[in-house]
Amino acid sequence: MVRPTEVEEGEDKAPVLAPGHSFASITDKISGLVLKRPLHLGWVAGFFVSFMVMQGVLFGATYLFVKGVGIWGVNIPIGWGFAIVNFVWWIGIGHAGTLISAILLLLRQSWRNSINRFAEAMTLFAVAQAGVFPLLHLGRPWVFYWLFPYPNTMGYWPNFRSPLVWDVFAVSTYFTISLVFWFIGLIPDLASLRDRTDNSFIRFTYGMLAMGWRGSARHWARFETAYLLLAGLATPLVLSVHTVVSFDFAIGIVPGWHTTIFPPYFVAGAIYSGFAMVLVLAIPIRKFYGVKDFITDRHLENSAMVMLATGLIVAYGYGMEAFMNWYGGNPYENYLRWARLHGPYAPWYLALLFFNIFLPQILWIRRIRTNPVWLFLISMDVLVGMWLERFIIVVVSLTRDFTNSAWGMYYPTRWDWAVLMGTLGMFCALMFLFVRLLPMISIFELNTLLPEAEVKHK
Amino acid sequence: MRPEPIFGMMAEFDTPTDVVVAAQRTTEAGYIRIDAYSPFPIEELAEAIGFHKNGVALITLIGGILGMCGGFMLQWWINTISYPVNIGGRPPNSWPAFIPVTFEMTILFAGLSAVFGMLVLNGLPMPYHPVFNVPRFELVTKDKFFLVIFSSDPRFDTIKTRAFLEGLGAKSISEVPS
Amino acid sequence: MQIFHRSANTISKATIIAAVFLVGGLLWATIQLQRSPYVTYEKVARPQPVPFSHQHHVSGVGIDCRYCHTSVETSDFAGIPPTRTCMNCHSQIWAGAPMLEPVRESFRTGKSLVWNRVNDLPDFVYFDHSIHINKGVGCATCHGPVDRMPLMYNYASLQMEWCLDCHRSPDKYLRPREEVFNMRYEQPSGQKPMLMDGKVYTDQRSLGTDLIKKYNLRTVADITSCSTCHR
Amino acid sequence: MMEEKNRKQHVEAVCPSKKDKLDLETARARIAETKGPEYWRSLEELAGSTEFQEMMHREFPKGASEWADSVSRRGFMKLMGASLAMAGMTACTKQPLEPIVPYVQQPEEVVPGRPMFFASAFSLGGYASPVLVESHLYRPTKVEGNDKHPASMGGTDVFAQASVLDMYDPDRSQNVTYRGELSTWGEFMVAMRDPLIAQNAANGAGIRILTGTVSSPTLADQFAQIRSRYPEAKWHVYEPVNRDNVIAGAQMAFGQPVETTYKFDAADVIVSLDADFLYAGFPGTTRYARDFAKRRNPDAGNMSRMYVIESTPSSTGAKADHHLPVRASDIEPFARALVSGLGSAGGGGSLKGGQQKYLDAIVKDLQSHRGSSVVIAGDHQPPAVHVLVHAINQSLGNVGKTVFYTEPVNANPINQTDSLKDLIADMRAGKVQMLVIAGVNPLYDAPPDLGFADALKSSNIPLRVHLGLYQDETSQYCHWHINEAHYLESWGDARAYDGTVSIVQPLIAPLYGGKSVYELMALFAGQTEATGHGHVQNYWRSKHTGADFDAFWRKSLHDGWIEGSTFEPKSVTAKGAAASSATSQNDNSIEINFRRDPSIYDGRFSNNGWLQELPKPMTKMTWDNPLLMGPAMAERMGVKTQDLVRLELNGKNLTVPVWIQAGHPDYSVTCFLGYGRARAGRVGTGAGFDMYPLRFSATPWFTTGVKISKAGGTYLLASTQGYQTMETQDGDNRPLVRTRSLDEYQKEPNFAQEGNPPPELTLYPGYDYAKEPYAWGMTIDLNACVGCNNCILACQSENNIPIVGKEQVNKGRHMHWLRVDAYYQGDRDNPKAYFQPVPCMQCENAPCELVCPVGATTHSSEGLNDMVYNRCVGTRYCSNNCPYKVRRFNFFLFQDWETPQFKMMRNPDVTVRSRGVMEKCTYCVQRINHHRIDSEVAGRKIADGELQTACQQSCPANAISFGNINDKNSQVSKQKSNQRNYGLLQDLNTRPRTTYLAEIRNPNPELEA
Repeated sequence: MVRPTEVEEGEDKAPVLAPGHSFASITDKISGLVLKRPLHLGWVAGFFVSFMVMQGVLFGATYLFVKGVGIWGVNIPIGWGFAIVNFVWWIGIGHAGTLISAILLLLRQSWRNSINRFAEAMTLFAVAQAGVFPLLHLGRPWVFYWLFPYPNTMGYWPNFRSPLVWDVFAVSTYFTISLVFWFIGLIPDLASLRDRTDNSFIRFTYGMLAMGWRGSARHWARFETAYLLLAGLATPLVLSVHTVVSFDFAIGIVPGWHTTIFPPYFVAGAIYSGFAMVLVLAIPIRKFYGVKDFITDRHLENSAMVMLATGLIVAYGYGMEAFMNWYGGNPYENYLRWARLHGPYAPWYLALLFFNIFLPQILWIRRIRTNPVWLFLISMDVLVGMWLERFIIVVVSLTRDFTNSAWGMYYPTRWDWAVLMGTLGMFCALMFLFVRLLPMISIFELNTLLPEAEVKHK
Repeated sequence: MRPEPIFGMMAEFDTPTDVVVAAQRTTEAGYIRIDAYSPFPIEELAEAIGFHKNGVALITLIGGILGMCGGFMLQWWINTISYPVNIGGRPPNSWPAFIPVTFEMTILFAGLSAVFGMLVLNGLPMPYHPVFNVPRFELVTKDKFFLVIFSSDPRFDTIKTRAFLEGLGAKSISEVPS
Repeated sequence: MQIFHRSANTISKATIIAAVFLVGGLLWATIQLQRSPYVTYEKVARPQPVPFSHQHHVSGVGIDCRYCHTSVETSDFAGIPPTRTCMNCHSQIWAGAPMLEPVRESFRTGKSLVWNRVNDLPDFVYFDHSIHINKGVGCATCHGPVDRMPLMYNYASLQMEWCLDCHRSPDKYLRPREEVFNMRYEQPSGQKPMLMDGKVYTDQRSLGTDLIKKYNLRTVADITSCSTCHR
Repeated sequence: MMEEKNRKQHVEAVCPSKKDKLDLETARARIAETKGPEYWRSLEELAGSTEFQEMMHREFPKGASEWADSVSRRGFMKLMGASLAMAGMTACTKQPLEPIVPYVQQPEEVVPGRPMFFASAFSLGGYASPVLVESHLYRPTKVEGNDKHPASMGGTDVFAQASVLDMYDPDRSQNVTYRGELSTWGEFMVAMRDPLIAQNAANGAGIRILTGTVSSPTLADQFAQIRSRYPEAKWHVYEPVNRDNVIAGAQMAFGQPVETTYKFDAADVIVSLDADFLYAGFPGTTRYARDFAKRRNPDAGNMSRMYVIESTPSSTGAKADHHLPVRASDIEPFARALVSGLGSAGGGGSLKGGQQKYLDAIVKDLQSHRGSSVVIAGDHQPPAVHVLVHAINQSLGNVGKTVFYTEPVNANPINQTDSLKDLIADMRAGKVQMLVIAGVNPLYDAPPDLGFADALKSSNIPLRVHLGLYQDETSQYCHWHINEAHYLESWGDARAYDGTVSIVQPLIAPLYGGKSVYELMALFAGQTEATGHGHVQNYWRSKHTGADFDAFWRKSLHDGWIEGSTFEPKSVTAKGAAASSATSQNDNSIEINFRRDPSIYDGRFSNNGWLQELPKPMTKMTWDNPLLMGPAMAERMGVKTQDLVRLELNGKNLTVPVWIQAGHPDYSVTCFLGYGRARAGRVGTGAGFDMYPLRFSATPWFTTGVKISKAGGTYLLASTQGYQTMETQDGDNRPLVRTRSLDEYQKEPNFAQEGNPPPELTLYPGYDYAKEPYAWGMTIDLNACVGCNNCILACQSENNIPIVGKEQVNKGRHMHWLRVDAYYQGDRDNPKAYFQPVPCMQCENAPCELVCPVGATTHSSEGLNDMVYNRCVGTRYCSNNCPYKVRRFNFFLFQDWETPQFKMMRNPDVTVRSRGVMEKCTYCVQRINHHRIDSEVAGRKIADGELQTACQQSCPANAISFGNINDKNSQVSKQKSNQRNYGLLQDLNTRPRTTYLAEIRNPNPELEA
C-alpha cells in the first residue's frame, strides 16, 4: 500500500503527512502546542471577543426566563422560529466530526487521523450549542424534565409517539457517545502530555485525566477494539440522529414538512455544513499553529470533495422536493412551492439556492479546492446557506399552511439574534480553550502514519 | 542485607520491530508474565506477548441487547400497562413509533459498555504503577518501546533475566523497583 | 517518573464508584422528597383557630358527616359549616368554654372563622364530591379514619398517582352506597363476609366488580381521560 | 327574597371553594384601601412612568421595546404573576397552605360550588336585552340570553356578553367626588338640599337633567314626579347613536312616533335599505337573527331571499343574496324609484347605471311576495327614506303580517339633537342653575358645532352633577361626580324592542358602592325610599294593584319579564308621501359615513378589553377605527391599508389611517365612532381616533364634501385575519367555505361531500367511539351564521380567556379560542362575503396529540381533544401541526393574576392559564362534566339540548348544534346526516368532530343572468 507520507506515481496530490517527521518530532510538536507555546495575544483577544459574544446567550436566556418566550418572533401560526432553526443547524454541524472520526476510520481513510481530534471537539461543542435551544424554546423551561421517563408522582409519562421525545433520546445519546469516543481517544495523548511537562501541577492534572495510561500492549489491544466498536456504533448513530431531527418535520402534516425525502437529505446537509465548519476551523488553525505538516492541502482538498458530493445530494433533495410537490398534485404542497419562489420569503429562498447549490460548484476546479482562502470563503457561504435552508423549511412552511385565514409572517426580534450570536460565541470560546488545553491533533494516531510504525517481518 | 524486592526487569527498544521481535523471543523462551509498552497500538506486539483475545466485544454485544430490550419494553409497558391513553386515535402499542427510541437506547448502552468495559478490563484508572518508577519509561509515550518481565514470573531471576534481555539487543535495561 | 502514591489507585477507583452512588442517591432522594409528607402534608395536622376534634364530634357525639358538610351529596364542594352550625349546639353546650371563644366571636361580629384548608388539591384539579359519594366511594376511603382524628390531617398524599390508583381499578375500593358514611366500615373478607342483594361476598374484588355494574361506573378509559379531572 | 339575599351579601358573600379563594369582603377591602383615582394611578405609574421605563432600560438594554407594549402594562406585577404561575402550575412545587372561609350564616338557597342563575336585562340605547346571569356565590360570572323571553330566545348580543367585564372593571369610578376630591353620597345629599329648596321656589326653572335614551317605566315615572314637583324643570335626552331619523320618519308618516318591528320568519323577500339589522346595536337584533336564520334553511323548501342595498359593508350585507353597494345619499333615490316601481305615489327619481337592473328585479320579487316581504331602512337614513319604506310596506300589505307598529319603546321620543341644542342654548343664556348629567358623556360625543364643551366649561352653572360608571371627559367639568352602579349591581327596569318590560335585578352589592340613576332621580322626585329596589317595586305596585302582588313580583323576577307588558300592534294610517330631503349629490364629491362601532358602540364600551379586542365582523380589526375605503377609490388616491390620510370637513381636520374594504361603495368612506377617548381608562384611553369632531349636528350620519388627501406616513392596524380570500395566488381555490346557489344545490345536493375520505383510510385500527355512551360533536350551519361575533365573546367569558393588546394581536398572538373567519370572493368592488366560525375541530385523528412530547393533549374516550394546561411544557409543536390553527399560546403571562376584581369575575370551573402553556377550545368540557355528573347522580343520561356549549347558547341564529353523535336522534346527529355536512379540510383525514353545513345562497335568477 502507499504510505500516507508518500504519493502515488503520477498523482499530484499533497501527502497526508509532510515527510521528514519522526515519532519524537510529531509528539514534541503537538504536545508543545499545549505545553511550550507561550500565551499569544491573538489567542487572548480571540477568546475574549468570543466570550463577550457568548453573553448574548446568557442575557437572552435570563430575559427569556423572566418574560416568556414571547420576546422572540414566534407566534401563531409560526410556533417555531430561530430556536429550532439554530438547533437543527448546530446538530448538523456536529455530524462532520463523527463522520470523520467514525466512518472514515471504518473506511480506513488514513487522512482522517490528523483532523479527527478537533473535528470531534467541534462535534461536542456544536451539539452543546444545539442542546441549548430545545430547552430555551419551551414555554415553561422549568419543567423540561417532563420529557424524560422518570418515575413521577403523576403516574404519567412522556408521549413516545412524539418526535420531540425521539429527539431527546437521539441527541443525548449522540452527545454521550461522542463525548466518550473523544475522551478515550484523548487518554494516550493525555499520558503523553503528562510525560512531557515539567510543571508538577500540569503533570498531576493530565496524570489524573490519563488515568495512569502506560501504553501496555494489552491495554492497546482492548483500546483498539473499543475504539473500533465505538466507531461502528457511532456510524449508524450519526445517521439516525439527523434522521430523527428530520422526523420533527417529516412526521408533521405541515406542507413543506411532510416529506419522506427529509431523512437522507437532512443527513447529507448535515455533513455538508459540518465539513464546511471543519474547514472554517482547520484553515486558520493550521496557519496560526503552524501545523501545515499535519493538516496538509490534501486534507483541505478531500474535505472540499466531500462538500461537493454532499452538496450535490442536497441539491438533488431540493429538486426532488419541488418535483414531488408538483407531481404529487397536493394543492397545499404545490402552493408552498409557489410561495417559496414568489412569496414574501422568495429572496431568502433564492439566496439559499445560490449559497448552497450554485456557488459551491466552483469546487469542481482543482485550483479552488486547494486554495485555502477560497475554501474558507466557500465554507462560510455553505454555513450560511445551510442555515437558510433550515429557516426556509422551519419558518416559511409554517407561514403558509392549510387555512388561509391563519396565514402569518415571522419577524425575528433582537433576542432571536442575540441567542444565535451567543451560541456562536460560546462555540468559538470552547474551541479556543480546546486548542489551548488539549492536543488538537491525535499524537498516537499520527504516529501510526509514520513508515517507522510498520513492523518489518524478518 | 537483601536487595529490595523488585517488580520486574525492563528492556528498552528503539523501533516497533525490535520490541516485537524481542517480545516474541521472550515468549518463546517460556516467559509468561511479561508485558510490552509502546507509544501507539501495535497489533503484532499484543500477539507477541501472547495476548490474543479480549472481552470488550462481548461486553458491548450484551450491553447493546440489554439497551434494545430495555428501550422497547419501557415504551411498551408505559403505553399498554402503566397508563394507556388515546393519542390521536393511535392504539396503545403503536410499536412503529417506538423504534427510534429503541434504536438509540441500543446504541447508548452498547457504546457505554464498550468504553467502561475497556476501562475496567484494563484496570484503569491506575495512576500508580511500578513501571513509572523507571525514569526513562516516560519516553513510552514518545518514541521508545519497552518490554518488561515481571518478577512474579516463575522463570524470573534477576541475573538470568537481565542477561536474557541483553541478549535481545535492548538499548538499555533497568530494574523496576516495586 | 512516578507521580502518584500507591494509594492513588484505590482512591481513584473508590472516588468513581462513590460519585456514581452519590448522583444516583441524589436523584432517588429528590424523587422520594416529592412523595414525602413534607411536600404532601400527608398525615400532618394543620394549626387551626379552634382545635376542632372530629374524633370527639364523630365517634364521641356521633354526628353524621352531612350534618356539617351539607352539600357533599349534591355539589362538587362538600361544604364547610357556617358558624351558625357550631352555635346550634354550642349556644347551650360548652357555651362558656374559652376554647370556643373564636366561634362565639365570629357569631357575634359576623366575621367568618378562617380555617386552614386540610384536604387541598391544586387549582387545576377539579374534584367533585357528589359523584364519588353516589358511586359508592366512602368518605374514609380518601379521608381516612376521621372519627379517630383529634386534629384533622389529610390521610392520603392527594397526588395524581394516588387518585389514579382508584380510577384505574375502582373495584379495590367501592362499597355499597349505604355504607359510604360509615366510618368503621370494613371490606368483606373470609372472616367478615358481606351480604348484598342476596349474594354473599367474602372479598373486596368480587364486591367491587359487582358494584361497578350496579352503579354503572364509567369505564376505566373514561375515568382516566385527562378531562375527567383537568379542564 | 331578593333584597333579603342582597342584605346577606352585604354581610358576607364568601367563596369557600378552593376554586374561588378570594372573598368579596376582602376584595372590596383591598379596593377600598386604594381609593378610586389613586388605584389606577398607582398602577399607571408602575407601567407608564418614565422612571419605570428607564429602570427597565437599565435592566434590559435591548428589551425596552417589549416593556412598552401593552401586554406588560403592569410590568412588575406580571413578573410576580410569572413566579406565582410557576408555583401554581409546576408539579415539582409544594402545595401552599390555603385558608378556607365559611359563612357565618349560610343563605338557604346557596349550595356552595353550584352556580345560580338570575334573570335581568341589559339595556343599550334604551332597548333591553333580557339576560340570565350566572352567579357563583353571588359573583356574576357570565351573561346568557333569557331563553324564555321572546326578544332573546336564549341568544345575546356582544355588548350584553361583555357587560360582565364592565362591572368588574377596576378603572370604574369608585367614589363620589366633589371638585375631584373624595366625598360621599351623604355629603352630596346635604349639598343638594339648599339648592333644591331654592329651586322649589323657582318651580325648578333652573333644573336641567340630561340622560340617555330611557325606556324604563319607573324612571319615566320618576321624571313625571320631578315635573310635577318642579314644573319648570327640563328633561333633556341625548345619545350620539340615536334614532331621531326613525322617530321623525314615523312622525312624518303617521303623525306619531310609532315603533316598527318585523317578523323576518314570515318574510320570503327581505329588502334592506342600509339597515344592519343582524348586528348588535340594532333594536331586536337577537330575535331578528333567529327569525332570519329560520328562513335560510335550503332543505325546508321556503328559503327567503335578501337584497341589501348599503353604504358600508356590514354583516347583514354579507348574508345578502344580492348585495348592492351604493353611497348613503343614493339610498333615498333608490327608495323613491322602488316606490314608483311598485306603482304607489311619492316615487319618481332616476337611478344611476347598474342600479336599475337590481331595482327591476327587486320590484318584481316584492310584487310577487305581497304580504310576505319586508322592506327595512337603516337608522341613519334620513326620515324621508323611512317614510318611503313605510309607504312601501303599506302598499305591499306587509303591515300586520311581517311589519308591525307599536307604541314607542322610548319613554321620551323627542328629537335628541334638538333637545341637546335647547339645553346648550339655556346653558349659554344662564338659565341653568343645576345641571344633572346622568349616564351620558356629551363632552366627548356631542356634535362639535353645538359647542357643548365650551358651554359647560365657560358657563356659570353653579351646580353641575355627573352620574357615570367612569370618571370620564364630562365628569372633569362637573362639581359632583356620583359613581354609578352597574346594571348588574342595581335595581331597575327597561323595555325590550317589543315593549316587554324586564325587571333589572342586581347580582351583587355595588362593588364600589355606586348609586343607580333611580336613586339619584329619587332625590329630585322627592321620593323617600333609600333603595333602588324600593323605587322599582313601588312603581310596579302602583301598576299592579291587587293582593297577589308578591306572587306577581316573584314571577316577574324569576321569568325576567312582566307578564302582558308587551306592546300590542296598533294600526296606523299613513299621512301621505315624503318630501324629498336629500338634495341630489354630485357624484364625484366624496361622502363620509359615521357609524356606531361594531365593538365599542358609541365609545361607552371603550374601556372594555373584550370588546376592544373583538375582531370587527368585516375587517377583523381590533383596537382601532380606521377609515374604510373602497378599492377603486384607494387606487385612485394611491393609498394602501395603514396609510395615513387627512380628512377635511367644514374646516375641521383629522388624520386617520385607511383600511381598504372590499365591497365599499366608491366616492364614499366610512368611519366609526367611539374611539380616541381621552379619559376612558387604562384600556380605552388613546385607542383609535376620535371621529366626533367631524360629526356635525346637521349631518349626524353622512355628508358629502369631505376632502381626503394623503397625509404621508402609516399607522399600525392590528387585524386577526391577514388573508380574507380562499383563492391562493397560484390559482388554487381552497374549499374552506363550501357554497352553492340554491338551484345548483338542488341539482347537486351532495357537492359538499367532495374529498371526504373513507373511514378505513388509516394505517392503525381506529378507536371505537361507538361503544361509548357519549361521543360529543358539533355542527355549524354556515347558512345560519350571521357573523355577529357572539360566540367569540361567550367563549371568552366562559373560559377565562385573556386579552393581549394591540401589539400582540398584530404579532398574531390573540387568544380567542373561537374565531370567525370572514372570506371575500369575486369582484372586489362587490364581492360575496362568507363567515366561518372556527373552534377546535376535536379531530378523532388529532395531529396535535401525536406530536406533544409530554402527552399534555390527548383524546378523551368521548372524543374530546383534551388539553391539560398544567401538563403543557410549551413546545408549540401541537399548534404547528394543527391544520386549523385553533390553538392559542400564552407567549407572556397574558392573564391578570393580581387584580382582585378579575379574580372574582372568572369562571371558577375553568383553570386560569399561566405563561408558556397552550390553550384551546374544549367544547366547554367543564359544562360537559357538570351535566354528566348531575345526570349520573340522578341515574339518567344527558338529554339532548340539556347541555349547551357557551358559543351555542349565545348564538342568536341557532347556527351551532352540539351534542351526542352516538345518539342518532340528537339534533347534532340529524345535522350531521344532512347532505350539506362537511368537515373542514376533511381530505386530511383528521376526522373532525366539528363539521359545517355548507352555505347555500338564494340569488334571483334574473340578476344571475
